[in-house]
Amino acid sequence: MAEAHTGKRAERRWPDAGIHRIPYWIYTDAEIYAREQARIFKGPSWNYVGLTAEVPVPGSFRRSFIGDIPVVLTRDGDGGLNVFVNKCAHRGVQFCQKQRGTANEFICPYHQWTYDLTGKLIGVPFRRGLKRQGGMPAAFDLDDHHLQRLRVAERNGVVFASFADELPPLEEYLGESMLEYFDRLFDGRKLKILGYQRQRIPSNWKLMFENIKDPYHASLLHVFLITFGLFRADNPSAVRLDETGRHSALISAKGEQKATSDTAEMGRFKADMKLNDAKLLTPVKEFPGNTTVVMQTIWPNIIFQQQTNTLATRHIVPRGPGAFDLHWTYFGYQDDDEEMTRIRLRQANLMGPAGYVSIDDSEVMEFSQDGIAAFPDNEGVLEMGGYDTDDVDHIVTESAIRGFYKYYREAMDL
Amino acid sequence: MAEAHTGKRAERRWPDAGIHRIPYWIYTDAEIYAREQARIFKGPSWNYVGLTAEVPVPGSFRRSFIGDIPVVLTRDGDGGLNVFVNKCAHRGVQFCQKQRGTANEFICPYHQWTYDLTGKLIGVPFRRGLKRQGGMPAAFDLDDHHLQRLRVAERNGVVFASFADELPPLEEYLGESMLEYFDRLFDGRKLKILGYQRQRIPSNWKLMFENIKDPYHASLLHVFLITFGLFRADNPSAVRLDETGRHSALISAKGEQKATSDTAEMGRFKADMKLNDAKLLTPVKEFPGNTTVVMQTIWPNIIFQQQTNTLATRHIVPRGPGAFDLHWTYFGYQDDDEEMTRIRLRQANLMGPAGYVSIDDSEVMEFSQDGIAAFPDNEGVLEMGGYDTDDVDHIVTESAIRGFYKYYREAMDL
Amino acid sequence: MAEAHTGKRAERRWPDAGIHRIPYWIYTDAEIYAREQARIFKGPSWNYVGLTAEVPVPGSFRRSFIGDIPVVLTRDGDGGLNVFVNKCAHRGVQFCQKQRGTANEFICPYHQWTYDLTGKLIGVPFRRGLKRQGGMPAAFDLDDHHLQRLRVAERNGVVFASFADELPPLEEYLGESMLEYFDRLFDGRKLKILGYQRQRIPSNWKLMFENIKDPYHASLLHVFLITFGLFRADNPSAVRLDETGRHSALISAKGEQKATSDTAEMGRFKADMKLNDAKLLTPVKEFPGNTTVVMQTIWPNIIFQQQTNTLATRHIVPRGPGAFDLHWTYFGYQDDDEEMTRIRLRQANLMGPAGYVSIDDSEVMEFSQDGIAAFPDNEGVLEMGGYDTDDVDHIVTESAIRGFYKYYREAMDL
Amino acid sequence: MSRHSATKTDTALDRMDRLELRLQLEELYAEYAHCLDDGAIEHWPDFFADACSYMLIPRENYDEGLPLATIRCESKGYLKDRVAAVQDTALYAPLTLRHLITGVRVTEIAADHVKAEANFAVLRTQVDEITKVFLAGRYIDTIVFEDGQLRFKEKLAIHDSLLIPNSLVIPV
Amino acid sequence: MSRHSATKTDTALDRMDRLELRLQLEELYAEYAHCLDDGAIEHWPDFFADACSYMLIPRENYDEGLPLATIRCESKGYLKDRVAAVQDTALYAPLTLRHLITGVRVTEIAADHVKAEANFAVLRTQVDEITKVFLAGRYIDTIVFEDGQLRFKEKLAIHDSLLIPNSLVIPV
Amino acid sequence: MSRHSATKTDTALDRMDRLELRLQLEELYAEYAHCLDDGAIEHWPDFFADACSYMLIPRENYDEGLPLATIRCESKGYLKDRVAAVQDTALYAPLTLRHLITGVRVTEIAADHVKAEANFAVLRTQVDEITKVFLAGRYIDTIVFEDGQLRFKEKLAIHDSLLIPNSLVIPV
Ligand code: FES
Ligand code: FES
Ligand code: FES
Ligand SMILES: [Fe+3]
Ligand SMILES: [Fe+3]
Ligand SMILES: [Fe+3]
Repeated sequence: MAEAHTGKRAERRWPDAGIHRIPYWIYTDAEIYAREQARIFKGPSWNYVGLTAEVPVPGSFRRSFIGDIPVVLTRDGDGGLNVFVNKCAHRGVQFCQKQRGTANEFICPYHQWTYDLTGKLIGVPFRRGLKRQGGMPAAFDLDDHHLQRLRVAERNGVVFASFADELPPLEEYLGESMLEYFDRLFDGRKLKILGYQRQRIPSNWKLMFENIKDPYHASLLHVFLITFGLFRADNPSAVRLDETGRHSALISAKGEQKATSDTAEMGRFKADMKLNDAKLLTPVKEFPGNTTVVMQTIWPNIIFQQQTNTLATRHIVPRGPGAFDLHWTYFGYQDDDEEMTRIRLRQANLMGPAGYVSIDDSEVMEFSQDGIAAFPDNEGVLEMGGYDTDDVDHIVTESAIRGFYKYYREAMDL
Repeated sequence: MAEAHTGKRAERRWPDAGIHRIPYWIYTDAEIYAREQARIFKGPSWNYVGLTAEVPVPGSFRRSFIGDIPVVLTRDGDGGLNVFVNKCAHRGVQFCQKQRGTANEFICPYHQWTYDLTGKLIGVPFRRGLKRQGGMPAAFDLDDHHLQRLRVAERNGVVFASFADELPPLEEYLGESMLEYFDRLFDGRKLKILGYQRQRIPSNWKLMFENIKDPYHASLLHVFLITFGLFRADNPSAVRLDETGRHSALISAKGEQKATSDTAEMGRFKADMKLNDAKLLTPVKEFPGNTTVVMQTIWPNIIFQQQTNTLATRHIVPRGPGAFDLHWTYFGYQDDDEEMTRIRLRQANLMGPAGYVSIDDSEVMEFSQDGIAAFPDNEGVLEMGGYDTDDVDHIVTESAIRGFYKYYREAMDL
Repeated sequence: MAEAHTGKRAERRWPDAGIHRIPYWIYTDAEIYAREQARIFKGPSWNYVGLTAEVPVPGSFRRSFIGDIPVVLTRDGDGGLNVFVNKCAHRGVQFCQKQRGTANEFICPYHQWTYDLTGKLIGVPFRRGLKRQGGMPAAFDLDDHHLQRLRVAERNGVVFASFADELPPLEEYLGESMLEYFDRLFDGRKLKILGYQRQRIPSNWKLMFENIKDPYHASLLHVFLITFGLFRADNPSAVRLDETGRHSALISAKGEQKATSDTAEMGRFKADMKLNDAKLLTPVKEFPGNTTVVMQTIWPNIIFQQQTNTLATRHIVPRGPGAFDLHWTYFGYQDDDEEMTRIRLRQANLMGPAGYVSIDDSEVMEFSQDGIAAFPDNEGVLEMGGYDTDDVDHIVTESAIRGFYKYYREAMDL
Repeated sequence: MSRHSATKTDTALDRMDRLELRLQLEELYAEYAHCLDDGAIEHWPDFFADACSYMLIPRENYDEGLPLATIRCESKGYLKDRVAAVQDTALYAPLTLRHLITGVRVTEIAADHVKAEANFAVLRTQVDEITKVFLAGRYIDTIVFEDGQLRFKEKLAIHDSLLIPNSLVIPV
Repeated sequence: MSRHSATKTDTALDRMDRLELRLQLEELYAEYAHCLDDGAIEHWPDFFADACSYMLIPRENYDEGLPLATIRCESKGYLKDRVAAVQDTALYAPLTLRHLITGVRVTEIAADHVKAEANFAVLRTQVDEITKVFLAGRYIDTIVFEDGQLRFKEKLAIHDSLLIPNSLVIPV
Repeated sequence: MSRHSATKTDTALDRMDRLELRLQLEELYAEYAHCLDDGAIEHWPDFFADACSYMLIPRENYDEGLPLATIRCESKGYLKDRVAAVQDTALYAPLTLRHLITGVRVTEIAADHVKAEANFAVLRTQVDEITKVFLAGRYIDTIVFEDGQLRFKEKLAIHDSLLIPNSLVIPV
């Protein structure tokens, strides 16, 4: 663990080369981190907060985070979805400590200020004092002290929220092509939650996005993907970005486990590796077309995963410049039969903190942070596939990462 | 645990509204923290360091802290009390590592510079060199290298110290009304130490003062206090501040465990809760008058507790912006009989890290820090009981907290 | 553990008195730390990285650090020594995770960029794309993306490296007198690695240098050294510095365990202490002359230790302002017989994290950091033996520490 | 056996008896840990004799003979009151504990009781936090056979950890 | 014995049988820990019956009845595939684990199997890092006697630690 | 039993013998831990045979066959010298240790000695600090029966923790 050398504040200027050069101080500088929270997560973005299946009935709630900012997602008595900060309007208590549950109202434990399921302040004990003594001043108005409520957008079971007053509707924010991939996974069927996995990864949160927006590494790092043909450079593949560059999707179709002229460059391909129990990977075709993998990243905090039949959201929660939490929510559809659920659960062995594929990624992200920390003034190189951010029909490119940083620079004014 | 967003240093300006609005950056900003150590704890304040009963005989010493600054309290050969920094004048070693003990002198382990019990440097090995070689230069004078000695004030067994050269005598510093409450608990009888408890609480140290200066929460948060009538809004109560606002006392008289028209607003009141062993709370009247609770807070680092018969000092030791240690010293009086001691020990179950009352407080302070950290630019609201810092004869008020911040702003020049 | 009060940045000015006063902010300030990494460890200095015995054959490598900057030391196919950063030129991955080993090349796990044993980039998978799609732009040249290679200097089995382009040859850098002591220990015989010890010491890295450059403490702190006469003020001793003051050597000859007029000032001398098993200390004369101890410190990161027959390098790896790692590599010579090796191993009981002598030092360094942290604006006193940095033939002096800070101020421009 | 603790008075003790007894005590400690970690905390008092005491005390107080405890339970009623606090009255953040009890040693076997000691470490997991060491220390216990079960007559838990990480709700 | 876990059905059980069995199970757990910490990971599947399952599952999923596991092995083949990942296919930084398994409790003895539970803590040491708590939790296991050995038929490892410090390569 | 460690040579061993022996060894380890944590450190050498060795060695040295130890005691005299350092000569800050020794395994039973292994974790508490993991590792021991007691003839403590948090004064 190298200590970040973040002393020289004067030099926080993006390299002249542009988005195919990434300055390493963005991964370690505490001021950059604070600015990200303020400008990105509290800024004009739609942030993932959860799934409606997690708040199925009136009174259901779950804790969540936008950036590292604690929020609560609720379903109110009218069935409406609400997101508000998990911070009492009185003196700041994080009142909701339970991961998930149901409630009629939220009572802050400190002085029992009481909020309804929409975050409205509805009760302040001793507001009028006691025996004509004390209490709130006449000017005190409950309406001035509601929890900070966020804008909420929901589509097909996925809930987003924003601190910003002004921002385009979710659909416009996603853009046409991203919406298409979104709707492929979230097609309107009710979702069924299969469970959670959580990791604390000792690297900057942006390295997670780089990782998922980087199809180049998949054919090289992941023995499992390469060997069993799950995601490989020689499969039919594509990279798609929205117009701003901030969102993207990596798309691929499963191939075979066979050596080709192309596997020559994939050093970790194992032609003769066999699973002892092949059930682990047995695929079922469930989506239209040949595509079996879509990894979609939506700015600024969520990844939507389809890898064969294992489906999940991966929610990124930054924890300072050098760490982030990754919350995985695995799901299927309400109409899945038992066998389908079992298949999803089995394939989940590929993903998460112990996943045959994901282990590689989370470890390599740690290696990245460890490599970067001592070199704030050095730069990463993003030239695979050229310098642009265009859509392409292959995966030998870093264009989606370049797209991410194109938008990041705008959002951060860097 | 949200990471504090402390990037935007330019905005460190107190809200225009004044002391009924508390900006959240005071709880998380590292520069504010350093300034507090320099201006408050090293400034013109009388800081608690211990009890004379802890240094009963010549040669007795104990480690202590003023802010987070390590000091030592000693009793010298003349019976005098001394406080000096726990930092060798040579090259900074924290020479006293033992919590408590007796010594004839302090020998720094590194080069055995030797200090007497008043902190005077009395020996420097090889000062004259050896065999006419080396040693200290002629100009070296022991008198230039004593330990930094603090001013000391003692009253009825309680020892305070100050880094400042100029400050009023302790009695004047406390002010008339605070002195009265102080003398109620420390009435000149010799104290008997019953033992220690220590906690590391993951919140800013000021939240501890807010908590103890806040009678409003007691009727709402603490089932034990409300239910058994130990401290409740409908008991005869008062809040007293000194003239500056920095010190305060919360005063109350025990009531009954009964529902009244007033318990209606105390959601956590449990009319039918009974102790399985009532001995835990059995009170003995020992102080004049009806008052059974006095919680006194003396700027800038100490709480004096009387809750029925459990008596303690709570010494606040900041550990960075996001944590503080709380050192509890429980005591009785030398003339307590065995039964009285047993009663104090039993009632101690209410207090400390496992205390039926104090658990609630230390947990809620953690919730506060967790809620606040992501919102440096938000503000807490302190309007209960109005906007002023007056004494009142009820506890439905946050006036003592406002008083604290009135003085804090002056001390910090904020 | 006191939190450092590092708020007041304006006052970072060295005391007017000069090098016999050390301002305590140099041990706790994060900006000073970052500056040290940039100006000292990445600056014009020869940094220890390892021993050639650790990379005995072509393909041998070991991880190492310069400051806290991760590097790799290799022996290439031509037998040449190479040092390069442990940070992939692509996107920063710390590719070498194994402490020691052998390899034909280094393959970064992320995208399998491949480097030869000299750090040259020799392969980029999919550089030409796949099926005419993707790949690196035409302008991409492997030669622009080699690992950052450091200058390397080796002498008698010890390897140094530097980030600087311009600096004097190692021998000149060491200076005549230091080279002599260096060559005494590293006399050209092949070394034999006996093993490693590692500690994380919770103090600033400079306190390690102060400790080893400080012969004054040895006669006072270390019961073992004093009592058994291993290093004592009344033994024939000397302190030598190079011309710049940055390097130094403490030299001494073993004496007897006897009380003399001089042991009077050594409070911890134990005239009657006896080892239960004297084999622990049984010395063998192996170097010319009477000298039995040479502790040599070479700027900026290494200590060479001869204490009787236990020989080691102590490599200092800073880990932020408040901690450093100390990596001990014990060695003998290839021509040692079994008995000689056994003697070295036994005497190693004096050193390392559990060493009879070294325990004292590492503990006292922790005490120093704990004492210093709360007093950034205070100063340490370095007047033993006067104010200068001259060579002397005794050990009642702090001149070598003054020499260190004389050069430190230049290097840091403080 | 000088290296055994001085308080041991088992000269008449058949070695195998001590081993067998230890096996039964280990079961007691394992069930006890399970009750605190995953079981129903309301069964905690069942591990104690009718006349019993439980004291959780900081090592500094214990070593210096200071009587103040972190938790002082002088009767079974106190134990039940502690359970009520854990279940109903105390406010605290959700947490999971994991007790590691090791090194059970029988230190005395008398006609009507046995004494035993053991080491404990408690790991705590809180929401959105990694698992951390919470507390370490040792038990010094007197155990009796009552109502067909081994039960604690006196349980003394001495915690090394002087600084408790925030609050301690669930007994050790 | 009310304080014992509710699922226990050992009314017919002779106490000494349970103790003896526990001794044998403790040996099983000790060998198991050794295999994961210092042994040859390829022997890990040998600790399981031919028809077996292994599930490492976060406490929140277990408590809420959510089926998702951190590692799900439905057969011995899965175990072998996990071994292959540890040995050949997964990329991960060098590490040393240390399993502390305590409080083994026999919770059911049936004709053809026994059930047992235990607490675990895993400490992890990485290069250039101090040793840290990695994971804590408990086992709920079904053990059978097969091929002359006690073997796990069903092994359920429930981890308290919801946030895993980066990745978990080697099973628990 | 292939999953057992390869060095085991207990084919002639009656299973119950091994279990009984383990019980006695567990007592030895428990007393040993107690001695280091709370007992009188001057009794530490009593846990060893007259002719004995004690080595605390970093895992990296052990694994690579490098002979350097963290503590090397080649005789009982060395043990006593270590005690003297702990009690009289070494300078160190006040601390409390807590040894958790788990998973004791008998790996060899011979006519005149037995071999055993176990895992250890040591937690350390310092003044004004919370309790932290200090060290983890394993023992590989040879035990003999001497003067009526089981005693260590060779004790090898291999610490996983390569980076020791500052200094190690008290043996493991
Ligand atoms: S802080 Fe929430 S009610 Fe007071
Ligand atoms: S630092 Fe205290 S005597 Fe030198
Ligand atoms: S980061 Fe090393 S190959 Fe991409
Ligand atoms: Fe990947
Ligand atoms: Fe309170
Ligand atoms: Fe020294």
